[in-house]
Amino acid sequence: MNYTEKTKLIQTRAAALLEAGEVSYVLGWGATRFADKTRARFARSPEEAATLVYNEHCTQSLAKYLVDDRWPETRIAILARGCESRAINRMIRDNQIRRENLLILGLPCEGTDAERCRSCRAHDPVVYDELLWEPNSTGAAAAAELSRYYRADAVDALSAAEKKAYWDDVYARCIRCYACRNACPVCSCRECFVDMHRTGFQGKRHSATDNQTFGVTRAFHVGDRCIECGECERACPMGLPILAQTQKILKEIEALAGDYEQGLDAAQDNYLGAFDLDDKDDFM
Amino acid sequence: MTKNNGNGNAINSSRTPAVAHDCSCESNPLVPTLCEIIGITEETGDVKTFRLRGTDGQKPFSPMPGQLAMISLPRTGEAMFSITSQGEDWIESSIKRVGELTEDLHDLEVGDILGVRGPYGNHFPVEELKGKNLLFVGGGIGLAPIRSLILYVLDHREDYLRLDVLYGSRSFQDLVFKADLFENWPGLCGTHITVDAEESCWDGHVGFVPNYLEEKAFSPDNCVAVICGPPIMIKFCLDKLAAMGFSKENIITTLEMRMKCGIGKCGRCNIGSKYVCLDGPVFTLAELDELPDEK
Amino acid sequence: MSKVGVFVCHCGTNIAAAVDVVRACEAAKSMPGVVHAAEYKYMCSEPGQQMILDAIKEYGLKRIVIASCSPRMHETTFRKMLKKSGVNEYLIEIANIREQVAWVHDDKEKATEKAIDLIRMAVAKVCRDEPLKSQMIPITKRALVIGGGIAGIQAALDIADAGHEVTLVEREPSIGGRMVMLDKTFPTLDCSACISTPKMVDVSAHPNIRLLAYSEVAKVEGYIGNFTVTIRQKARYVNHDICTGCGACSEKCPAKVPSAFNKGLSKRPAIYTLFPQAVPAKPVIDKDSCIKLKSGKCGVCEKICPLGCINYEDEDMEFTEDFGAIVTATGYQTADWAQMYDEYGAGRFPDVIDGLTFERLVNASGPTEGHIVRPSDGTEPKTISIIKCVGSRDPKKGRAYCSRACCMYAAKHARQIFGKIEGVRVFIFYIDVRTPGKGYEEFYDKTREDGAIYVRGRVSRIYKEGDTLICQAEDSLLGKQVRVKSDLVILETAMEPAEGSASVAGMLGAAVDGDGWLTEAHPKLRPVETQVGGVFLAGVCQGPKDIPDTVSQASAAAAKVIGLLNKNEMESSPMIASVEADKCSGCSACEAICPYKAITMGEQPGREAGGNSKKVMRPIAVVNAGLCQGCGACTVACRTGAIDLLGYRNRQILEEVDALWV
Amino acid sequence: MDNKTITITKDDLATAIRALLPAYNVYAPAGEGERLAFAALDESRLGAINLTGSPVIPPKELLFPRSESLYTLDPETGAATVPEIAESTLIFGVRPCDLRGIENLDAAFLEKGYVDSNYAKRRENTTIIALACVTSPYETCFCESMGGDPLAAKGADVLLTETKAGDAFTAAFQTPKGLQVKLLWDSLAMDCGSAPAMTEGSKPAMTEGSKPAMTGQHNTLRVTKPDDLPQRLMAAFDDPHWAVLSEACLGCGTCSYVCPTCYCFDIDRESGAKEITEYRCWDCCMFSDYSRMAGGHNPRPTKKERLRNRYLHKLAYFDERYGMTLCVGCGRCIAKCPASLDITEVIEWGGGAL
Amino acid sequence: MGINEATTYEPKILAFCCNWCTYTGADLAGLNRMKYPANVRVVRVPCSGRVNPQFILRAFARGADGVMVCGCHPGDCHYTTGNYFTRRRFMLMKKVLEFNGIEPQRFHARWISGSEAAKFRDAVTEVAQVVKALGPAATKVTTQASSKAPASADIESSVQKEGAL
Repeated sequence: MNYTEKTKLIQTRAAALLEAGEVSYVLGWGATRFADKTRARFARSPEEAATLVYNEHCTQSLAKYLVDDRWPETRIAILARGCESRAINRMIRDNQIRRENLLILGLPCEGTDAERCRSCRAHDPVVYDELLWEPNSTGAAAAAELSRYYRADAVDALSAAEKKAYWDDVYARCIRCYACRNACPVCSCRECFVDMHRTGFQGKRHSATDNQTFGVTRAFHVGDRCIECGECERACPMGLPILAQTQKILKEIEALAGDYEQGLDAAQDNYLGAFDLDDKDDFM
Repeated sequence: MTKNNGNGNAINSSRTPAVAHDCSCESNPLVPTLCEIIGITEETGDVKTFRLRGTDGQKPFSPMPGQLAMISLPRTGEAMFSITSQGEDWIESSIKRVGELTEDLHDLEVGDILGVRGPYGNHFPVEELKGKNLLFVGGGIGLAPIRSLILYVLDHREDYLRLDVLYGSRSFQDLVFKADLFENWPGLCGTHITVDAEESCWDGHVGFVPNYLEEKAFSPDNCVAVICGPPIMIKFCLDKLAAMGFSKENIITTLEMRMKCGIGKCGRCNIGSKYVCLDGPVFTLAELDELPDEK
Repeated sequence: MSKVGVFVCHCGTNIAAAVDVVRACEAAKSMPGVVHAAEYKYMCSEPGQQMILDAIKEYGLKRIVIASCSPRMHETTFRKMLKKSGVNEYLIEIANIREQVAWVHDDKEKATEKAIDLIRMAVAKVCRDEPLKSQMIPITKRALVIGGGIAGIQAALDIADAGHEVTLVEREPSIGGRMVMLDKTFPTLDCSACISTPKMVDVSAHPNIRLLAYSEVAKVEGYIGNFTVTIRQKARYVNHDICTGCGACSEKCPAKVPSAFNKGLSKRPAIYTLFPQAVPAKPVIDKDSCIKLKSGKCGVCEKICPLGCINYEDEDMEFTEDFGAIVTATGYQTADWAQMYDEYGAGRFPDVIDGLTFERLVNASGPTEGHIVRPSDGTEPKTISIIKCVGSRDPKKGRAYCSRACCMYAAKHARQIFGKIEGVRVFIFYIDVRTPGKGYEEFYDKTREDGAIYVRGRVSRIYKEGDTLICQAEDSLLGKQVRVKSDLVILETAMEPAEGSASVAGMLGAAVDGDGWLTEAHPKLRPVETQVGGVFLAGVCQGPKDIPDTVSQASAAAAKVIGLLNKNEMESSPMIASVEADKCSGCSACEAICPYKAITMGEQPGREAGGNSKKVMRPIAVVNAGLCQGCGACTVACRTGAIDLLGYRNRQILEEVDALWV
Repeated sequence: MDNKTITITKDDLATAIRALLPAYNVYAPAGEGERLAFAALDESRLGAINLTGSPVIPPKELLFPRSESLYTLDPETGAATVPEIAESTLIFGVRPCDLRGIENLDAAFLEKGYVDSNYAKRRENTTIIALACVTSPYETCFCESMGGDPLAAKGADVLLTETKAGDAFTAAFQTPKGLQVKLLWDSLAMDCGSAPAMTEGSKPAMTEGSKPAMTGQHNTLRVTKPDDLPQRLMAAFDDPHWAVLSEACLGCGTCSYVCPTCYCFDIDRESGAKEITEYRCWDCCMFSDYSRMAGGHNPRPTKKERLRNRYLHKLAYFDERYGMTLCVGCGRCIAKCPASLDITEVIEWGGGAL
Repeated sequence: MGINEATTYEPKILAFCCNWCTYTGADLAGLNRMKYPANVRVVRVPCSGRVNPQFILRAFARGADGVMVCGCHPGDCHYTTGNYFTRRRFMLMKKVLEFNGIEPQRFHARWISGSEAAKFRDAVTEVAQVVKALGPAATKVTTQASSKAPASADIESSVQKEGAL
């Protein structure tokens, strides 16, 4: 099935849902004046449903928009690929959204233009109310082009001095715009610790070390809940390797505790929110 | 490697800086000067008035009524406060204890040093008010910004006609500037004081400010009302004043809460194209109504 | 700008010899916020304290730093002192310059530098200290005892005797627990029922005790002094308000099922009392075996009951009661050896029985009226083997721990056998013989004198040869294999936490260890308390023990309860978690991490923070001040920093850190 | 001064910049791809200069740093020390739109009321060598629609324009500061005798080869912007469409931080035991905590109000106050917005074109 | 760093110690007059579970040469489970610090009970030695002097591993 057909299916289903008043809006993608850019589109009427598009330029994950509307009066329909669906699971677990408020239209996905899709391990939605088309068993299940921890592995391969230089360079370029945080579906705090500098965690000052403190703290806050969608990197205007930090945390958790993947269902505990009597503490 | 700018030539670009300004540190509008507390008056349980004089013995600056000062403590930070009064070599600010900075300020004693910069904001239109009847309406700590104007007007009593101060607070204890209200001002102007609820130590009027305002039924003829207090009080008072026939041009209030850097640069204080730090904080209701509803 | 006073103590020469106290004091004077600093020989002494009090007045000090010995030493002293001065007693920090500076560093220069650093950190922290007020928590003067075995009975009686109301909840139809199943008790060999049943009667007759048998705890809410407990009274199908316990119904009941009380050695009807001396002495219908309840036919008991007590429509009933303290006495069960030891026949040989079954066999009120017979054929055994540590001290198959009572229990069984069967031979297989207890070693000696043959070795296999059982073991003293032909084998099985005790612990928020025993607050010094305030431990639920120990612990727990209930209210530490509701995003990460169940998710009206500012009911974390113990684990789970620990706020700790560096 | 132009071949660019190093702290676009940024140059990094694109972070940060100390306080006495800003800086390769951005900042920081002394000092000490855009560096460039001229930079001290042949730049020295640069280059020409590399044109008439490249080059993105856009937008202040425009916004600071004209900042202090630093750093009106006041009231509580304020500030408020649009059409925000928001849609919607 | 500087360099190490075990152990070391280097500054916290990884980052950003987190042994926590969370947090923290170019030897977590005064002494001594050998940490935030160039303009493209990353 090509994108034109898929777009048609989306438009038709969205129009039907809106017509029937089953949902207050359908969260999908719409066109912009640039052929290679799409934008989140909140289709509120059958007419608007006709403006939804679906193509390889739908690089953004839509899940984060759900926290903008946590208490909807009518259900929200969201187009959900693997990344959106895993985010939804984690957001439900974190008490940020409610499953019953959502009508999840599952879209088996074959990747987009975005770099984030090159390491995707979950093309097909893991939670949905209906699938708009059948998963492409060959395409979707194909192994990711990049290994799961490709960014973390690359940094791990550096010497201690190289690591320092690497991060100094990265965080000198960071502009603290918080696009990573605001795009991240797991960063769902009502207020970020860094927006409350008066409480003392971190000031607003820009410096490589301050930026790194933000980066590492954020990694700690989201790392064990990270659903590996890569939105943080996609959003970063400076092209920084933000996934390296969260991948490192996931990689270490896996080394300590075995298989670890988040967002697969809505009941999963996160590593730092639980413990096991037999946890390792080799260095203590 | 320091590279001093050996270039003495003026810049000729149309929008390059006004080179006239002095680059010494005193001219940095964001740097506070040090002031010493030379007097503290406890107005209420949570309001204190601080009298400040420069550590050099000079008056830090001579503000117009309604202007503000940024007061800072090295370890705590800075915030904007209205200047309630001034003298030969001092300015005064009345500060209510509400948060961290004000709490630390309340811990200070005479002789302690703090930072002050300013004055900021426009001021009450004392010239335009000449030859008018003036009605001052205040609630709680909201009398603080108005007081500077009242004192100015009393100093220039002959320029103004009838003066009335209508002021109220939660309780007798919470009335600020009691010396002014009960000793200095009566006789010079009409004083109408009210407290929210009955209490044994108070035999004056009881009731909320807007209701008292309505009861008093001041004439709007050639009268300008200057009002400051909690948002909810202002909201109801505006209704009453409108009902009494005050036009929007003749109601003045202040939006000092919106000021942050004080110099109209940091970008927070704008309401539409107006900058509260520069174009305000004193506005007539007519001016405010022109602005977008982002107050 | 807080007015901080710093007081540097010489502690005689204890500090002064290793730290330049005068220099430290001078350095303190220029620290931000400090308006006064002084040093003195002994700050904790009367004149030292007076000096501080005077300085508070003279300089208007609002916060105090004392550089002295460890806060673990005199923090309370100085807090009490501050109470007198009118300064809030939590506006004080202590810089530990004795134990952690003067006594451990030889280089006076470096020690002084470190002392100054510690003072600066303390000053930084004290500037962010907030006045705290301890709360007074009212105490409901009633106790709940969970479990009606001997531990629960003893605790209930002790508390009730002290004048407090007690509710005793027992899930079986009768109290009595394991002890009433026993025939005799060691080391005195007195009749178990004779000493336990009077206590059961005392319970039922005590004006301060409300006995709820055939009931379970369904839910526990609240905290020390203020628990609200939901109790589920299981459907009895018999109106106990009218029933006289005449027993006519049980006699006529046509359904017969194996009696668990008698370990399956006999049958009981579907409408039954647990045993003849049961308390309450009124029957219940076991709905799983009642023909009427299962198939709708029968109804014999209803017809026979002269008082019309039978009600087939009866249902489980839940109600709540308030308590100030809770004693858990959930006891134990014996390990299911058949599941663990295939080599012992895994239950295929009827003549391999466990100790508790033997108790019923040897008990005069038991199914055989006290005759020791083989369950297989009813004949009297001539050779009996007793195997100890079945399931205990066996980390591979059972439990690693020692069940403590089995050595004496086995000896007792041998003695009971000798008393009942002429010419019997008794072999006791053991790993060690442990008899620490008053009169225990003597009891063991007597057992051997009576003829019990102790074989050191774990039985590796039991198999059948014709009619008899062969116990095969390596005698580790002789170093050779032995085979003992036995007519009856008694397994002294391990004690395990009673089924359901983990769920009770879970409801209470009490911790259990790896084996499932409830954990005491401190193994030495707080052995009958749990880490949950107001929840106490009695008996085997905390770990294996014998009757004397169980009863002592029950009385100890009762003493703790009485101590608590004698107060009208209690002071709680104000250094607990606190939530800034505006910041809380309701993610409940803190809830999961709290060891005390002190955090619950509440709701409060607020505005949505996202795309619109719609008014909504937002979920937020709520801290129960009575349950929170102030550990602060939640503060780290909270990514926003909405939950913070009073007295150790994030900001206070961060400023302490900052104070070390420019 | 118009007649003072010289031509620098691309091969000699490094030599020309080397000549500036002793006199100025020189910054120029350097690095590849996402690393392209205005970087401090020294001898070792002359080779990294890259004039093919336009850095994501505009040169405004050299005049208005992301974070700068305003003064430090002695915690004991409260006495303030103001850091000195005295170094001569030269920014090389500023695009005409970014120069217009700097002109916007000049207005904001130096006019209407207070003069921001840190900015003023930096601005005064800075020499700008602009680089005309013979091709649009971003696909999203729309400077021409915003009244800009990609080939002209009136306010620049020196303007470089690539020659048609593409192997050299013509340098026009437009200000006394620019002439200071010329002096350095003149002496260079004499010192090293590379006269052919630096040819001084005494007349505006240039040889064919040194003529600026294609003057007819246009942005591909054309936006219809009526002259009365501010009035039209203000009239639409309460239009429900703002909610639609803002719904995809993630509320991050990307647009503001990559914008050559955004100048909002925050002031805060960091206290150490021995020194307290009052600093200011970039802030962004799109952040949820930006306009929240002490006590919690936020006059712009949701992203609708925040986005409306940002666009109106760009397209209406600033115009009303300073007579210039606060958007120069550099196209960075469109290129970098993680949610693909597009200011040109607002311009056209507000202008009634949509 | 000159030779003289190296020999006189005294690192400052911050140790977060739980009130019930390690702090008590440290006090006991004092009572027993055990001697150890004066480099460690103890911050008393109720439980090692109270120690937020952000405190460690802050300490390093402020100039700490080494940081320790010490608490009760697993199973001995005064608050039952606090240190189990500590264990997970700081096992990860250690890896993350190393990953971020902070020498892993600068961060230590230890279980030290109230009776293990000697263990406290040994741990502190060991960490002081290790950190001293490493020299001052390079993580400190230096207040950016206004005359200096802004951060991004100073980028040294020192790591050219773009292809790999």
